[in-house]
Amino acid sequence: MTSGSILRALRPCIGLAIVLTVFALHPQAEGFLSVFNFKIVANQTVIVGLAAIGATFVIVSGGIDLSVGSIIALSSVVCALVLRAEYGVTLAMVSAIIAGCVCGLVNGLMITMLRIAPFVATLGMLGIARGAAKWISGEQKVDVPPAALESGGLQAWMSNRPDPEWLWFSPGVWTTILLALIAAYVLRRSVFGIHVTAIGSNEKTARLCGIRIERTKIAIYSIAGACAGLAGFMLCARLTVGNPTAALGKELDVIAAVVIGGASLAGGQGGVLGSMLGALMMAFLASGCKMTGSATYVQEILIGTIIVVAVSVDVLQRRRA
Amino acid sequence: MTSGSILRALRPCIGLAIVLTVFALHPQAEGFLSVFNFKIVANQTVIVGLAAIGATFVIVSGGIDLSVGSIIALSSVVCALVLRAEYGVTLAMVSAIIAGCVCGLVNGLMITMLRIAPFVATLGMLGIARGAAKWISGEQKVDVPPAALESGGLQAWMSNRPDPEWLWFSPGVWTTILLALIAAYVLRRSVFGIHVTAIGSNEKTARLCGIRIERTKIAIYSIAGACAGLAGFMLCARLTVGNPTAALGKELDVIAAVVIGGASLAGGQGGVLGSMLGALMMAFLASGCKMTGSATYVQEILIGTIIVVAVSVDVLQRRRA
Amino acid sequence: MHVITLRAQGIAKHFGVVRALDGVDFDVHGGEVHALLGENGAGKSTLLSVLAGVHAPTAGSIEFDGEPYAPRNPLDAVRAGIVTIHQELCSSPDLTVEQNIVLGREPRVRRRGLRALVDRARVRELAEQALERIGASVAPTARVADLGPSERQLVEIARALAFDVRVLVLDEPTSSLTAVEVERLFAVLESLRADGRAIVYVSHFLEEVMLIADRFTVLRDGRTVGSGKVAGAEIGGIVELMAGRRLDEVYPPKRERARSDGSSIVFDVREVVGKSLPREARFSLGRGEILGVFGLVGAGRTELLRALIGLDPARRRIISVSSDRDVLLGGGPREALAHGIGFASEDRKDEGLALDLTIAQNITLSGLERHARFGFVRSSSVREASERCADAFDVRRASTEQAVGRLSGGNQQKVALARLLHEEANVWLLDEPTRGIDVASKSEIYRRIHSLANDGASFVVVSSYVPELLGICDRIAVMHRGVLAQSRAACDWTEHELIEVAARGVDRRAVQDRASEVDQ
Amino acid sequence: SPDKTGTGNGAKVRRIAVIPKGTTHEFWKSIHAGALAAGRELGVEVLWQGPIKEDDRNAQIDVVESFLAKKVDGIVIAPLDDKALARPLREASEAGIPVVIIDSDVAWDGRKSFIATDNYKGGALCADALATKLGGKGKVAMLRYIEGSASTEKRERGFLEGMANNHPDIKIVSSNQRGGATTASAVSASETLLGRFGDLQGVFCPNESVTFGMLRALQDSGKAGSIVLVGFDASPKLVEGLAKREIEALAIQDPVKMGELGVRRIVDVLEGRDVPARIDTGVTLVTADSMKEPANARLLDPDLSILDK
Ligand SMILES: Nc1ncnc2c1ncn2[C@@H]1O[C@H](COP(=O)(O)OP(=O)(O)OP(=O)(O)O)[C@@H](O)[C@H]1O
Ligand SMILES: Nc1ncnc2c1ncn2[C@@H]1O[C@H](COP(=O)(O)OP(=O)(O)OP(=O)(O)O)[C@@H](O)[C@H]1O
Ligand SMILES: [Mg+2]
Ligand SMILES: [Mg+2]
Repeated sequence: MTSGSILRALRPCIGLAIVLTVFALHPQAEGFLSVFNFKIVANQTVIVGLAAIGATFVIVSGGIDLSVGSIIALSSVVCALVLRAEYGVTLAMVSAIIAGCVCGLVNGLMITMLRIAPFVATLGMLGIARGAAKWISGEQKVDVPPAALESGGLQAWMSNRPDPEWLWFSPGVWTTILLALIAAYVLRRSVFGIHVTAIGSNEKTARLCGIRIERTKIAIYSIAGACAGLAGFMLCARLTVGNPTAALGKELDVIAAVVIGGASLAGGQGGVLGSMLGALMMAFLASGCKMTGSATYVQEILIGTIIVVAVSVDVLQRRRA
Repeated sequence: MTSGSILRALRPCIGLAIVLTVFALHPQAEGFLSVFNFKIVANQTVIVGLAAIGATFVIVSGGIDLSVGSIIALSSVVCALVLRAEYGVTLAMVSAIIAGCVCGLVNGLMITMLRIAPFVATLGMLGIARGAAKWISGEQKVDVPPAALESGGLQAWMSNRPDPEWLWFSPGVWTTILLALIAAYVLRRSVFGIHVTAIGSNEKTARLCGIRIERTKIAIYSIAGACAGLAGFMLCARLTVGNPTAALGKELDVIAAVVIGGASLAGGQGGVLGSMLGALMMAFLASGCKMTGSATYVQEILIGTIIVVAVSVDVLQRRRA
Repeated sequence: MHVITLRAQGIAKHFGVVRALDGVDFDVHGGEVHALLGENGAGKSTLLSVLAGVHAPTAGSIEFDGEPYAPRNPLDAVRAGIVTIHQELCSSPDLTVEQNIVLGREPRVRRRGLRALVDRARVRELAEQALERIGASVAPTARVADLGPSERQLVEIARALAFDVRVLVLDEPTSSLTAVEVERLFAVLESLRADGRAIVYVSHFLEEVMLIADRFTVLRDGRTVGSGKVAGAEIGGIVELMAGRRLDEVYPPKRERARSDGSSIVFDVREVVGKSLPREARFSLGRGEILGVFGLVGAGRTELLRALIGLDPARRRIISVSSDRDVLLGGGPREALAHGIGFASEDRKDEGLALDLTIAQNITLSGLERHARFGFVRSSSVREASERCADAFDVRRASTEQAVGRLSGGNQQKVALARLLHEEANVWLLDEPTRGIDVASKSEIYRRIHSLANDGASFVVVSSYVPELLGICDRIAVMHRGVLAQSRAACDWTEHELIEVAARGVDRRAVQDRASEVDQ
Repeated sequence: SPDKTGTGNGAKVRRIAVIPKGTTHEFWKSIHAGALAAGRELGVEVLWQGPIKEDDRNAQIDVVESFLAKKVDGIVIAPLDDKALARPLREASEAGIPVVIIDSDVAWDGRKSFIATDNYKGGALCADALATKLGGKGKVAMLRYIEGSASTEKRERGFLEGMANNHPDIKIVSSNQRGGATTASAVSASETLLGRFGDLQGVFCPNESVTFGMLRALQDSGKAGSIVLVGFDASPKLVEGLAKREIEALAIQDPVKMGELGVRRIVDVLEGRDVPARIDTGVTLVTADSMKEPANARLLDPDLSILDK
């Protein structure tokens, strides 16, 4: 019983360990296990990782969010526009988060008020947010002005060489780690988190126990939107450009990370740290494939296979239990 | 009672009529209502339409297929490779369909044997098929040799000016219409089709009634794969190129068409002809937006909105009933 | 402490055309246990749902402590101190026992700024107290998914007791509890009563009711038909109130048939042992015979039928059909159907019907191939067959092309049964065939079963409703804790005996066995 | 968006469709600006419409076809694929709509003119620039764009063959990695490439998004300026990098001219004048030293103000 749930929690770790070992032993992948590469991979995980934090809440509550990629693009544009208007990095970050949060709020309202299935509602938002991103950007990449880069230190957020060198990881990575820890704690220990799990586990029970389903769901999708918004800010920091066509299809990467991390799309199961390991595993896999000089298709096939293997191992485990 | 279900069937027609009327009245959209444009739009609907035929079966059975786009790309590459090896158009078509069917079969096996949720299984296939397409194409688009174009008449399949002129529509459009009619009939009237609906409506009941769930599901996903394969062939005919990066994200267009056409992602409801109307509506919308010179983002926002509106009207209707 | 009073007046609740409640008066006071009684479908659970804020009543008013009480959602009810243990198991399998116990009312960390967090020490304390109070030895940290049904039921009772309750509402709480656990629960109820709390208690076990309740109210067809003090009342009288009508009007005339001889045995169950239930079952069915199976909720009757038809995996299963040869029926319903064994599920919404399909499709679903040529269904043939079967069960319909989801419950049930007719089953396994349908429909179904039996079909009828079994069956067997006892002719049973055997097993020894088993 | 520049004397204004490969790159904005300027001067209406999904051949065919239905007078197009666009363009031509190709060629000889950069030559020029800077020897890498993009593949081939033929001592350590379709994926690919080959001395990137991705990765790892970066195309960010000598050289095309000549030539065709079959708009290698020259400055920072009107 409990051994099963420990195994379950360990699964993404084991997967990650396998990926690390395989590439570490690969003769072509020199430098794969270097601390420098680890730093780079951590930085590359930030965007999917941040979005996956929110997506974990959505998926544990039994929902799905397909609009993540579009929201990331929209917020990256919002961030760049705010910077171009010279309002400073902090306000840019806040605006990006708010933009994402509003999209998520609309998702939540569609799902609870109009009672549209999450898949359909967020599929609609996928088009709407992407279109909005192109609209406000004038269908153009929005360059962050050099002034904002130098003074405010937008780039510093995602730099591989952080400013006080003892930070070691970029502030973006630290933000992700911190947020993931908080979110994991919230999901496991807060009233809200337990309600999220209860809704995903059995919505009818949750309703009978007096949980405010609508309010909770709206909060869940808003959080997911805010996380995607923060990811959009990080993307803007990494590229120093707000790009309305960025992050196309990222939603599927995010869902894959969460699923590899042990969540069930049926709801009720999954954890933020697992999702982080899932995202990290995908980033290491991508990095390893590039290191060994494999073609991109190898990476695509591998990730597809890993999704299937991870989930079928889970199904087998549960069937045996 | 029955009036409700008629309204339901009429909904995509009404949606289509609204789109047609709006653009017909638009001063900028000269030529929108011309027969020529209708011919063109019909041709543009073929690829999503063919894939939506298979996807309707999947969605009516309560499943989902995210691998459609990748399968289309894979089959288009297969088709082009077969033509390059000078095996003729017929064999190319058959190979494309078989390639798609095999992917679908694998989807079906993962879902029934490994008991992976359709979303996850086809998400895996999305990566695998896309990778495979890049792999067998040598990471390059595969040009169909001129010989095949001239003699075999690959292009003729999707030409706006079909060879015997009295055909009026391209053979691709006729194929889609024919296949849609057959599929609609199969879904409504065949033993298999009723079993598909029963599984989507209530899988437990279907099991109780002795329906072979596993076998039926495998058949459903194989059919969906074969339809996507045929769509890949048509894409290759339209482009005269097999392109491994084609049809990225098409799966969501296909699902949107089916959902706009009146299917419910919960299964049990939906029809092939509705899906066709949904696909046609999206194509007319895209065409109208181009005709009026609207920016691409207008179209993206409109399609997103229409998905939400179509489904929320449905939800309202059902709640009132 | 002042006296609590909850008073409902003229409560009506309509679901579309179904009048689940149609003018109910009910009240309960602090310091008493008030039993709510009635047949299946009388409206007991619906009334409790209204009290719990799940459903808003169509008409009527409720007064609580002298103030109007109109909960908009379950939380309102819980906040007012009215806590309900619902009939169906209702827990979150992915949460732990302690999380379930405090679900919706989590104690929060007191410190400023951390109010969003759950106070885990307090949760543990509350959970342990509540579990201890009912004497449940369940680990508070166990995941509910890993628990059995009886432990889950205990968790739900613990949930109700974890907080300060003023009115405790229990809807069939003992259905899956062992005798010892029932005793503990009663002790808790006693102490709550002594404490001045009000308790509403729903149960089909009238003996239990006599033991614990102070007053009773009987519902029939959504109306209050009687109430009174338990002291001085007789079970017989209460049963009469519940039934409210003379049985011979509802049931077809008794059939004149002898106990079938060995030669005409069509369905011989030598042995069937499921994964957990049933534990032991052995019976044979003659041609044209109707065997009733009675038992308390949770006795494993449903599992017996499911194991017979191969819907659930079984440890051992030896069955012979038409004294032909042994079949194992491992192939599931499909194989059973091929042998002429049909099954109608007790839960028609969840399992019995595909609500999106038409009446015709539902009736012919298991035998569509018969109407097909080259894989396509001939609609004329389907229509003909389904009209015939629907007519045989008198399904009230506009047409057979109507979606089944639009029919009333009774008519839905008739469609589910009509399917077996279409299957041309010669052995019908019926699980609660008349659950939740009106008397007229019931009566039609009874008559239909009789005429089919006269034509040679054999039946196993599982029911929780004793008069029905007595009214239509040739023989009746009782299932007790997974063991199916020897059957007796229906005329050799009385209602009392059936209930007694179902509750205690075939003899006293069985009860002692059970007690010692629980103690281990 | 349509841009009306009617002559006002009641004559029907000619409508020219200009179809880019996408709508969000600076490159296409410049082409749009050039086309609009020419259209305004010649008194024709320029209809600008790109595919909804960038790099989606099928979507671009959709655009061509809707212009057919709209019966425009001429089409100027940058085809996403040399084969795929041949059929719809031939159909346009058969319907009496002349077609002028810009940027990338199409395998169809019915086009009236082909106005573009010589991409192969551009790639070779970049090879020379990189080799010269490295003194004829050293380790370099090339980070490709996506699979199946013809113009960048020509640049890539020009670069590889230029190196192989003229600079045998330059070792190409990696040439099979791809930056992918988005800038973000280009940054990731660049970081990994830089991490993998610590002793890299030079890099070539065949388009704007990959060059920019590489520039970001170099800046971030502190290697900008020490590893020689030669890229293709311009954008404000790349020009900034060039000025700071983080980029050694950029191969610059002349998109404004491309758009302008596209419209001019189609009007020539419509008015019955002869047009040359091939017009090379030239490719210029710009370095930090030569970027201030007026001709180059115009290329690096084209005047796009016409788009805002
Ligand atoms: N949500 C609903 N929609 C339609 N009908 C309903 C609904 N809930 C209950 N009913 C109907 O209302 C009637 C009363 O049901 P209820 O569950 O209250 O009976 P009960 O007395 O609790 O029976 P049991 O002893 O079987 O639990 C039944 O006919 C039932 O079918
Ligand atoms: N899926 C399930 N999860 C949890 N408990 C279950 C489940 N299915 C059945 N049970 C419990 O198992 C016990 C046996 O149920 P079963 O349905 O066999 O009883 P039964 O004798 O058929 O009674 P009835 O049909 O009147 O409910 C019951 O206590 C029931 O609550
Ligand atoms: Mg009840
Ligand atoms: Mg039962």
